[in-house]
Amino acid sequence: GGGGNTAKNNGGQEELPSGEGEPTGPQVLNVLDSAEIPTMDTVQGTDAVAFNVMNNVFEGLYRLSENDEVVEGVATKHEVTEDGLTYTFTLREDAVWSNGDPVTANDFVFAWQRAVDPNTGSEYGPYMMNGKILNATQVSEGDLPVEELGVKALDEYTLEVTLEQPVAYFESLMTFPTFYPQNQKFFEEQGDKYALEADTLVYNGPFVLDSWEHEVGWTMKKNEDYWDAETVKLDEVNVKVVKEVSTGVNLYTAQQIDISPGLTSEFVELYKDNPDLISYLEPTIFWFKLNQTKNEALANVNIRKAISMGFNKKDMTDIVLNNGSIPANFSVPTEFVQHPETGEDFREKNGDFNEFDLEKAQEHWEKGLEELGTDAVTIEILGGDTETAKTMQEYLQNQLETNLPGLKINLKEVPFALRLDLDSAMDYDMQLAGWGPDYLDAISFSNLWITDGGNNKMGYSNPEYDKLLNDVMTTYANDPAKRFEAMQEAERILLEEDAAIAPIYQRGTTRLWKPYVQNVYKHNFGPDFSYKWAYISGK
Amino acid sequence: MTKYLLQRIFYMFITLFLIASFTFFLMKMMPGTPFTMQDKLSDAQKAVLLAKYGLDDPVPVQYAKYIMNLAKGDLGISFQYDNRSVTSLIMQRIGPSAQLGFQAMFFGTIIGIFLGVIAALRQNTWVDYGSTIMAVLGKSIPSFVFAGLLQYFIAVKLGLFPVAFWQGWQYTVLPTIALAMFPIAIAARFMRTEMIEVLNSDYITLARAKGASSFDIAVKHALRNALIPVITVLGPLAVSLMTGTLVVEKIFSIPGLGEQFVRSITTNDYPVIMGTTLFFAALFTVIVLVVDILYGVIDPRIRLAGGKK
Amino acid sequence: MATKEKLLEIKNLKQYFNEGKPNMVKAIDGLNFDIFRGETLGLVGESGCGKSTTGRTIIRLYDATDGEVLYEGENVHGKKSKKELLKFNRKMQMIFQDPSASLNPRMTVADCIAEGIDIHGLAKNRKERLARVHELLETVGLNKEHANRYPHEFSGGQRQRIGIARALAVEPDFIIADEPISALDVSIQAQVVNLMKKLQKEKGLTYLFIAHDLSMVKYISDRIGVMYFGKMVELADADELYNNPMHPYTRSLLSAIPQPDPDTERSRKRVTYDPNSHGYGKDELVEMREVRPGHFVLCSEAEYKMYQEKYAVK
Amino acid sequence: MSNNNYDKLPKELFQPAAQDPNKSEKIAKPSLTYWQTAWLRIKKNKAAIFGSIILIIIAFLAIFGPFMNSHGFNSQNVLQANMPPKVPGIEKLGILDGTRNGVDIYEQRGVEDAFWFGTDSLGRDLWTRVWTGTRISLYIALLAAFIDMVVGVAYGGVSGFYGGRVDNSMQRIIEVLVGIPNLVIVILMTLILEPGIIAITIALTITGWVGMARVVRGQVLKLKSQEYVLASKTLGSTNNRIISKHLLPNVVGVIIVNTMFTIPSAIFFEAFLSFIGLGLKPPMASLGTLIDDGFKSLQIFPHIMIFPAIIISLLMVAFNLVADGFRDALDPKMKD
Amino acid sequence: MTVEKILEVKDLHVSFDTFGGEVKAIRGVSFDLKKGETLAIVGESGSGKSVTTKAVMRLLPKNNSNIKQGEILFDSKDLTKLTEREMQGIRGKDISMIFQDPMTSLNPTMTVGKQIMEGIIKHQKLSKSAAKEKAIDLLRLVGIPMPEERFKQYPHQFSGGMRQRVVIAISLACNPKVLIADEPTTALDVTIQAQILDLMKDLQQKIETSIIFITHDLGVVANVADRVAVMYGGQIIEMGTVDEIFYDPRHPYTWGLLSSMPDLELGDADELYAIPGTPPDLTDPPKGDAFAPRNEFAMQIDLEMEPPMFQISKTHFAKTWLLHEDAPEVEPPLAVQKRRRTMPQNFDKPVIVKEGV
Ligand SMILES: Nc1ncnc2c1ncn2[C@@H]1O[C@H](COP(=O)(O)OP(=O)(O)OP(=O)(O)O)[C@@H](O)[C@H]1O
Ligand SMILES: Nc1ncnc2c1ncn2[C@@H]1O[C@H](COP(=O)(O)OP(=O)(O)OP(=O)(O)O)[C@@H](O)[C@H]1O
Ligand SMILES: [Mg+2]
Ligand SMILES: [Mg+2]
Repeated sequence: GGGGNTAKNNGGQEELPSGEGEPTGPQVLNVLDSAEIPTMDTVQGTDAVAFNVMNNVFEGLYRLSENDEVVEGVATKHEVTEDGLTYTFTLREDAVWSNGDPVTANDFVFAWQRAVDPNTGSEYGPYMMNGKILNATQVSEGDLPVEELGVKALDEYTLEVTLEQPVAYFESLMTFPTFYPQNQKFFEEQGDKYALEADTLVYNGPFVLDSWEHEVGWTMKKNEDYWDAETVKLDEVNVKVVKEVSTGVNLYTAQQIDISPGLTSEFVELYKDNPDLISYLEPTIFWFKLNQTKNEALANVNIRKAISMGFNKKDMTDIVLNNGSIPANFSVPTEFVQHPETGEDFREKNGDFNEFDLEKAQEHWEKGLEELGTDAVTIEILGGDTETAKTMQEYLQNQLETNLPGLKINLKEVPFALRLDLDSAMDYDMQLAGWGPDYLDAISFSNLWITDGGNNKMGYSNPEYDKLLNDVMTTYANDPAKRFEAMQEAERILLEEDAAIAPIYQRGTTRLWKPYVQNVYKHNFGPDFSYKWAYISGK
Repeated sequence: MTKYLLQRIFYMFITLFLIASFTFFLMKMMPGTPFTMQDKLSDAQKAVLLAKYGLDDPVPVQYAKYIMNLAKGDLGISFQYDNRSVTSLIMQRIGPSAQLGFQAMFFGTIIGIFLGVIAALRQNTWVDYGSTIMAVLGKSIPSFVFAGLLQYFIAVKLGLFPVAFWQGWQYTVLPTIALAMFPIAIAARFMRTEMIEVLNSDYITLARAKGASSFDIAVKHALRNALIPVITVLGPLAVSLMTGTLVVEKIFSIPGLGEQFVRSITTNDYPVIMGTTLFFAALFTVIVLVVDILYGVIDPRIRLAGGKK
Repeated sequence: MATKEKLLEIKNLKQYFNEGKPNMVKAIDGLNFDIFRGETLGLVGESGCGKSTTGRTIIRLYDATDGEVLYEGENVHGKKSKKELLKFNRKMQMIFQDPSASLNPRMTVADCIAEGIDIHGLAKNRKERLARVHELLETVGLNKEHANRYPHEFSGGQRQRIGIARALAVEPDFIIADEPISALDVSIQAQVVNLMKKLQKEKGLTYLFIAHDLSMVKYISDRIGVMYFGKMVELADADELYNNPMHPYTRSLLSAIPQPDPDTERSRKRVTYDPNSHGYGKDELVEMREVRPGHFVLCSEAEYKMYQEKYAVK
Repeated sequence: MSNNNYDKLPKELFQPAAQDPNKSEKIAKPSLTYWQTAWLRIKKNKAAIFGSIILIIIAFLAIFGPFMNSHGFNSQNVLQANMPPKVPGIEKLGILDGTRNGVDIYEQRGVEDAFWFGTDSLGRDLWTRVWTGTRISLYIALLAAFIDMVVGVAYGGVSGFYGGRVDNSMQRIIEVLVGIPNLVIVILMTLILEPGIIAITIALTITGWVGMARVVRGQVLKLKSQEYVLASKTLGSTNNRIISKHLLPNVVGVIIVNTMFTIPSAIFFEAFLSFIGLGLKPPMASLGTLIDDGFKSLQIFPHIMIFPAIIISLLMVAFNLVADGFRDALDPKMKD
Repeated sequence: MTVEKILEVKDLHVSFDTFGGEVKAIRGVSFDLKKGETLAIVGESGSGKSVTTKAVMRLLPKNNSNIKQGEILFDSKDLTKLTEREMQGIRGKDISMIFQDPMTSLNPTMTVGKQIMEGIIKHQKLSKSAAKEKAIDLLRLVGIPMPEERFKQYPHQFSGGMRQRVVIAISLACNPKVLIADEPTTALDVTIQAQILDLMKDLQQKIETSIIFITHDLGVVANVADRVAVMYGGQIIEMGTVDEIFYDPRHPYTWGLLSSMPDLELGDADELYAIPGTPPDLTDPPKGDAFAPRNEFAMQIDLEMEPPMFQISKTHFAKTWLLHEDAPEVEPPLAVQKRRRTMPQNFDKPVIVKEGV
């Protein structure tokens, strides 16, 4: 499984108000977030709320701009050795912390070392760095001292990073909060209190955290010392914690906030004629994981195909979800990554697999049942316990039972933690799960299904698939086009041949968005939004 | 009295110790880990993290450590909220919950008692049935429905009170009303039953014989005598209201303890679960004791009996 | 007095409530007396002097603080097996002060009366049980039709008779009657007293009869004990006590009895009792002393002499 | 009185009359059994009768309602999702006429059928679902009442009756039970139990009775020194007998009031259990889960929540009216 | 005897609605009360003594009782016609009452002082401090030692006799014109009873209160009463001065009552006399004399016709056919014969009273 809570996509970017009009009136943006910031320590951050704030008050080597374009941050440029293993970054000299200290190469070294230091207990540090940055794995497991990590300050403004193997998307990785710098001197001064309050932190981003009232909200103010302060138009961003969608919508209706939370289908229905309604696609896909080890029926490829094709995805996205989601007939999302040479979308070549097709599904079903020598199959669906998940599961249950005669579906809806446990133990038949990327590369999705992979947990194993993925990581590491195509082929095997998973939909989000909010850039991974370029026009 | 108090406090500690122990072991049986990214971490990484939080010790060792820290008054540090002490988390959150719970209890009890008294005085008239029906509705319609309706109609449509948040007394009005429905219902029902009985007692007839007005009789004579069962039920209810209620806090975006507690359970934030549980339990046992003492304040006859077990 | 068989011996009985607390009450404080088989011992005294407590302690409703109660020579108090307890419960019964409070409002009369029968397994089957209930109802002057009704449907006197039937159901030898008639009107009082006397005659019962109404006590009792503040102050044959009251409290009590005769009432003089009038010295031994045969008074040595002189048997 | 003519009375009338004093020894009231009296009293209580009629109607519909139309409780048709309620025949009245904001949704979507309570977000007929759900909720109500009556009453009775050390420990046990977070226990239960009625039953049994136990204890503490209890003791009653025959029947009043509070709590507790996966197996529904479901679309499709909410309220009002009537009727002391 | 009548009850009928039917608890009760006198009411349990007095106070339960007929004249006002609010002005001030069960008549959660002050503040419009002084005076007056301390205590800290005196203090707080005492001493022992009776007499002398005194204890009646009314089955069946009732009773029920008492002087007769049978069913009162079924002297006419009230002297009335000129002479029971004397004021022969009493 995997929550889609760390990254989002920009399918309908053009639908967000962008670049219309000049900044007018007070430059104050009022928005919501769904929870308290769990931490402001960049190496400890794990969730969307924290990443979103961090992205706006800190800055890494690079920064994501419109359409997830990687643009200058603290670094102005970098060089890569031919083997793709050593990166040398040149840092700008006018970047400063909000206490006046310059941002130096050592700040990065310090932060990255902390991130993999087992004593820090960071979750994302090892996750993002292990296997990529030299010695990260050994350091994080306590087998090597942190100084052995492949990152060095050559001088105040030059940073050298050594990798274990080439990482095609390394540049975009540098925009991720785990790789942000930290001011060592300030950190040591604060000791235990570091990052606990707005004033026990120093900032180097377009904004500073001006006030932070725990559980209630926080205010970001323009950082006048930011090297690109000129670009920053907003004076203030007020964020309030609201956990209930209906409350968020009510606040929007009462003109108290400028951007609503993601709407549920009922609210989309209610506001379907409202001009403020916008929706966009995220790179998060939901699918059924079909466990081939527990239920004999699911070990049968025909049964799996029947299930994959056996339910109406369109009705589900358009009527049940009704929030901008689209049917998924694939395992790598649409509008996520493009061919490095032709620039065409990942989906363009591969197209759709296992679309809803009642006849075909029933054909496979008959065949499968015949092979199993039975005429009735009972399958349990392990699902989530959120409101939407429940409706969805009931819909899917009904669809499958109606479309595939002889199939009996039991729903098991359990809390998230329990679901993960059952997943690890492979103690389920079929599981409704989703996945969102942590870096801007298709491999974030493709390597889920390698044999015995940490996320496979459904007994899927195809040597062909494993070989392709191995090539992607080694042989083609420095050949982006080949690498890309190999992953496309892998997807075909996964779905067309093996029907290893049954994709359901790619998630979309629908919000109410005041037209005067301009140039808020939305991202497909890491943080949700950048306010650096945003402004208010014509409120 | 002092002896009695000391004894009760001694029992309180035993109770708390038992609760702490049970909860501790139950938590160890909960599925999942406290790590947000448990599905993305490799086993080696998880082992490192477990070691860091001392979760790789054998359970009895963890238990002993926990109890020792507890004895020192140290509730530990949250896993979810990086580096924040459980005590500070609870303290941050308890304010709004307590205020809200208190207000709801206060107004709810007063209104409920009022309804109950009226119903008893006008037994089997439409006033009585009306108040019964109100009380029953207050109990049979969940508070989130009230909360949702109030927010939509009173705040959004009429704009009389703020939609959500926690920034001043105006902000407390709607959530207080939503929460108060429950104490109103309970107070009204129990009050009515008890009041009817009290109103039939000899000393009420004597009060009437003195020429006391109906109001004086209800307020000065009957009320206090009918209060005992009401506070028996409302005491524990007060604790649960004042330590936070998930739905109302969520709907009105109030930074309260209830929401945090539920989240700590779903995210396996052990120190917060334990801390909040103990906090709640301590409050509960204290309230039970206070109710017992209140019995004596309300009814002086019980003050004497207070010494008896 | 012919030699009589002692049915019950009460020895230095004490009952303190809330012992060890500031609000301790010494409800009875060192009682000594015997009850003979087949007699009625009346117990009178100021309200709150411990009469009910005495009765209740004898029948084990309270655990005595000190002292013993010997029933046919066997101690009633102290640890007892279930069987022994049941045995005592069968022999000793109590009629309670308040007839309406002592009947469970939600039990039919038949069930109230049959409770003892059920507990002691005195009936083999339902038919026999019912027959027993009917018999008892008739004994106390009620009829069969009453069996299925509820206590509140009866008048006070009838309720008191139900209480008596309940006590009789287990065929006891000894009955403690705690103010069985106070709340009733004269005519019903007479009915109840007649019934008790009749039963005593027929079944040889022994009574401890507690009451305020001294004329009624005198009528029913063979001997009378007068209590004051947890202590017995005087104990004598009924007539003897009325004719020769010795203790000043007894005299005060007798002088306060209102007579149903307006003329006497107009002229009656009341004697008041002042407990300080005795002027006991610090270490003077105040105890029950037999002034005349069978007539005991709580007094000091000096008073004893004085009483003996004054009330010498002529 | 004064218009009697007392002057000319025949002398024979002044002959002594034969008397049988025992003849007059009769009880004023007609002889009725416990249940007959209770029934007479209930019959006289208009509110209780009204309440029972509502209960009977609800029970009838819960049993037969789902068969009154052709929809199954899980027949989905997302094309007919969220249809407003429509009852043919009363369109003219302007209610239940299948319109939303003045638009006839049935006409708009070309739906021929009439859904009396409308449909939910998956196009399932709410009439059928609501009445099927009512069955479950009625079961929960009865179950909760049963647990309350059995466990809570027994626990409170024993604790209050024995008093002293027993009471002290039993009360501390209650405090411990209340202190351990319910949610933790329930989540642990999801590990070992299949969702369904049994899981609900067990979950309810764990703590559902605590409130009742406290209330009963208080009452028993008060009652146990009543004279009739003492009287029974002198007869040699065992403690069990005293508790069951003497104390509990006299606590019926508060037991009934308290049960009326337990029932709605239990109904919503079941919805909460369903929410975390321990309640009913979907697509089963109860009134509680239907209300939970409907709540999120209250602003847009109010009908989804309103019908189950009305039924639950009616149910509770009816229960309370009947319960009050029962309480009065079961008390033989009540003169009235 | 031309003393002012302070209270006059005329032909009072009270009934209760119950499942068993309408209980006709009071069936035509008439009496009057003169200034400064004590009227004792005796009679069988359930004969309607308490109901009569509660009707006067208008304190009958609201939900199932009603005054069917009759007038209660007080100060030339008919109390049955007053509103609840007007009654509140009379209760406690002009007419006050001591209830049957003194032990439960005090509010357990209110200090004794406050309970006494309540009526004073309400009726005499005194300030708090003045009321307090008065309350302490009253406590002293009813013989409670250290009234200042006792003032602040709660009822449970008082002994039964003291509580009784508090109730009396409350009822006397506003110098009522009429004091109704419903079995005030039943639960007390004779010494305390005697103290209380003395106290009431004292107070009566000081403030000329009229008292209605209900009791079962004929000794008490002999002690306190000026006049006595005997009730049976919801009616007054005999009424006269205390001497007339004790020394020249006429109604067989009164005879029964007087004979039922054991006599202190007399030795123990084998069995006490008890009136056989039980009181009449008031849902369906007998056609003739309600007492007839239990009356050993009953005549044919008793079963058919309700007896009228006969007047024996100016002050003595009895409701029995035995007083009719055609009735045979009967011998009252021995106990009555023994106390009987001739009353000088008696008429030559009983006369039928036509217009009530
Ligand atoms: N359970 C108890 N706890 C504390 N004190 C008690 C208890 N029972 C009785 N007492 C006290 O013991 C004393 C004796 O009470 P008891 O009931 O025996 O008096 P009594 O002689 O029967 O009086 P009465 O004539 O009023 O019935 C009283 O002072 C009473 O207050
Ligand atoms: N609230 C009531 N409802 C129905 N019947 C009542 C009510 N109160 C009194 N009665 C009936 O009225 C009759 C008279 O009762 P009342 O209380 O006046 O008797 P009493 O003469 O005071 O008897 P006691 O000497 O026992 O106090 C009784 O038959 C009684 O059952
Ligand atoms: Mg007593
Ligand atoms: Mg009375």
